[in-house]
Amino acid sequence: MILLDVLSALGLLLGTLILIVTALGVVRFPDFYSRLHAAGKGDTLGLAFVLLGLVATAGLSLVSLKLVFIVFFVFVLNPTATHALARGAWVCGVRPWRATGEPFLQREGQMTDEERDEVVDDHTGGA
Amino acid sequence: MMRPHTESLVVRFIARRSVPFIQLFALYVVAHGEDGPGGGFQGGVIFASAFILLALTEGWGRGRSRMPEPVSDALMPAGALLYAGIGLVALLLGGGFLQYASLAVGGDQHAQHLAHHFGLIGIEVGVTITVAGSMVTLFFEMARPKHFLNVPRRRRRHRPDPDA
Amino acid sequence: MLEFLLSHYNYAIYIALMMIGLYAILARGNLVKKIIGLNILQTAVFLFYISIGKVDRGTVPVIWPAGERPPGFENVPYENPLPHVLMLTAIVVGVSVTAVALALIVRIKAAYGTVEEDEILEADELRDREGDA
Amino acid sequence: MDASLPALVVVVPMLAAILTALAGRWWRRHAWPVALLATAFAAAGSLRILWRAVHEGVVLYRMGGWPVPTGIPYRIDLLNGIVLAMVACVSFLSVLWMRESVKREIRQAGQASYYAVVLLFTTGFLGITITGDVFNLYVFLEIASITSYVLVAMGRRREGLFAGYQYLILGSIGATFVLIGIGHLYMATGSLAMTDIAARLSGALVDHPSVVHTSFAFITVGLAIKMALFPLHSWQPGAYTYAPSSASLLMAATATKVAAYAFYRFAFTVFGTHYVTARLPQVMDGIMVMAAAAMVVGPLFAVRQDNLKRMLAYSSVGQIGYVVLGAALVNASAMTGSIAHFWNHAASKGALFAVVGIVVLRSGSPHIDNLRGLGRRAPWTAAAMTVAALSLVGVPLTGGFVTKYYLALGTLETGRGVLLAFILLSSLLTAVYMWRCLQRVWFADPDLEPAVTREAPWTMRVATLTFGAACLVFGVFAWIPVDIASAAARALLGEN
Repeated sequence: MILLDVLSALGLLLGTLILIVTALGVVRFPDFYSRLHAAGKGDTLGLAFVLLGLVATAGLSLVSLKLVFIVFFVFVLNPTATHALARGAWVCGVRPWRATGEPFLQREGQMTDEERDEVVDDHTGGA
Repeated sequence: MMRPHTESLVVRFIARRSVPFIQLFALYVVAHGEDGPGGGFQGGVIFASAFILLALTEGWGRGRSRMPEPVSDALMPAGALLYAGIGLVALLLGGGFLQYASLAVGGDQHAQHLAHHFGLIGIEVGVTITVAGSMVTLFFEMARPKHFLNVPRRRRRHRPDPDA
Repeated sequence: MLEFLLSHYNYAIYIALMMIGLYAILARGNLVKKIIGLNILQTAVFLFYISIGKVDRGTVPVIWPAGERPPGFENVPYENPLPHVLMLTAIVVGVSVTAVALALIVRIKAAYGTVEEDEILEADELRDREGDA
Repeated sequence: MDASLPALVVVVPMLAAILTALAGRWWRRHAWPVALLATAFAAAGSLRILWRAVHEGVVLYRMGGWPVPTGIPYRIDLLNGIVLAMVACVSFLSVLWMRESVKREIRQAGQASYYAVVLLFTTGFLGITITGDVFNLYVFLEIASITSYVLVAMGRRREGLFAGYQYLILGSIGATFVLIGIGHLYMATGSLAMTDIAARLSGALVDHPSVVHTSFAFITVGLAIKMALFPLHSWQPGAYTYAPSSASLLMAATATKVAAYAFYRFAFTVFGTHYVTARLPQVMDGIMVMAAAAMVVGPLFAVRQDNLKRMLAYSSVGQIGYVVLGAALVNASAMTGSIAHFWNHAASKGALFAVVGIVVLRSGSPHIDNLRGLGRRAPWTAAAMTVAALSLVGVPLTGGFVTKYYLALGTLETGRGVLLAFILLSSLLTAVYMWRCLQRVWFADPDLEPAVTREAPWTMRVATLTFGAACLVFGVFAWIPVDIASAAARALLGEN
């Protein structure tokens, strides 16, 4: 019993720690991609630890089964969503940040600025 | 016009596989509405989100083809009709408006109890249908790309030169 | 005074949110931002309702079958569920208003080519003057 | 059937709205008959309920069979009955009137949905009027408001979109204020049924007086926005001007007055006459000043307008002053005048907007010069307009005179004779802008070619003439509305 309690406490602690680090990263990182990097990875792992810690408290029950389901879906869906976001940003021409401040020119697969304007217009029913 | 399918294989694969789970979860939420957190409104929104996910990953047109305009247009009033209809039937059977127990005409107390439950679930299903239809319609109408149909891929729109 | 504020902090928060919402509605020229302000205003009301339904040390308002109350819940009061139910309705209403507003904004953008209030008013005035001439 | 009539009056238009929305896609032409039948049922039902209220005093209906503090009661006394009959009859006549207008002004694919929205609009206002539960009142208020935003935006000109948006912003703020007020009321009394709150209020006033005052303030300001009381009226002219003619007709004749009814209901039933007179006399004085200002400022703006719809919209700003003045004076005679004005204003403003709608249908624009020669080419329409204009001014033998007579009586009885000057000035200004119209209708230069060349279609003519005839009936057989209105006023004030 005590072992389970310790496990649960460990999971919750580790999970919240990772989530705090994630939040810090989202606030402190310089551009979209690095923030996404922090949010996508940290969120998934932190949430998983918290939920697994809760599973340890709940023991073998329906609640645990539901929690395990949530962990599974978070593990599958969070990276997918992050991937979709990053790819979308890349295609739309969001340029990564450079410490030296040199411009990051357009690469293959990215839209040019004019193309992006067109897409924005298309989506807002522009004039 | 933007390239219609920019989403990667991974995203499309995962999104398509998760649609049935989302819909199942929506039904679970609706069924739980009677004696726990959940209910028609929440369930309807979740149900609609499955179609919205499809549209986000597969493009507007293929998303719409899973829930064509006539269908979603009909769903909204149909759900409301179910709701008002149950209320009206209860009223015509001699009870009050939405007095579900009177749906069990001549039944004993147990039957009335059952009728109350079924009336409530019927109402919830009506709400679900209406909300799902409304949410899908809202999304597709707001996100409708300009000149959605018959636009060749990668067409450049003619723009007058501002300096000329 | 401070004690009064601390014991009534939920009202302070709801009034602050309400003022933020009203400010956004009045001061912003962008139609979408006005709607966001309206949503903040409505959220303030939801918060107000939910906070008045709170009962000190109250538990979930669930009727347990006789003798099945979990230990520790024998003699506790329960929260007032009515404000929650009312807010469920009010949230639905708020969503509907937002939906209508967004639909209007989409049509306005198509008709005027802008979602800025001053530009729309300018366009209307221009048209009025042309209509008179 | 008779017992559940209060529920049916609201449910039938709602069901009809759903059916038109569902089937309108395939059977577009059946939308109008369905709407007409539903509103006819509502009109007949509400008249029957008014009849019962006159004879039984109060008609009570419990939703879902729940007892009063738990469930939602529908409670109709004389005040409700009057407003209910007004809303239902105006809706019926408007739907009868609107067929040709809708064909002309709404694009074909949207016509069925237009009727659905009109029916929902009616449902909302019937619900506000009939319900005895304050939160239910808020929900119906929002149903009515959302549908009116949509109706305004369905006009053909793009200005309508922005007018609808502005109405939405202000209307939502008003409704949210009402919701906050209801929340405070619930906090103070722990109940939502109107009669129940009224019974518990004296206790709440001892324990938490400031909560009750806050509630009254929020509800009053919220409803003042909804009823377009003078300094808060800025949404109204744009909304009425750019809405489709049929929506202008429906809204002008019902919308703001139902909000005014809600104010009566809150001030005198929920909070109680004693509360507003003994605890808040200054507030009622303030509302009186606003009403008096509205009575003069509305017509003052109307005089300068060349757009008939905008002129009538400003006129409505003035007319709501008459409705509110009776409440602010808290006097049986004045209130009789105001309550009778629910009917009188619906009849006269309905007729005027119906005529303007006909002018728009036949000539394409609501400019005042398009009235020229109307008397020669469309005598029936012109006659209805003349009667309605006279009623709006307050000429004897028309409904408007009855209102003004009782309001004047009330001002003298309460010793506020100054208000008499406001009433007279308001009537004078009304006479000025109505004369601008009537002069063009009857005394236009015969050489000019009239913009309106022939009579309106029969559906429109019947509805317009009924509105016009109502102005006369309420003036000649004045005891019918006055008896009911004075009974309602005395019941509200607790005098018997």
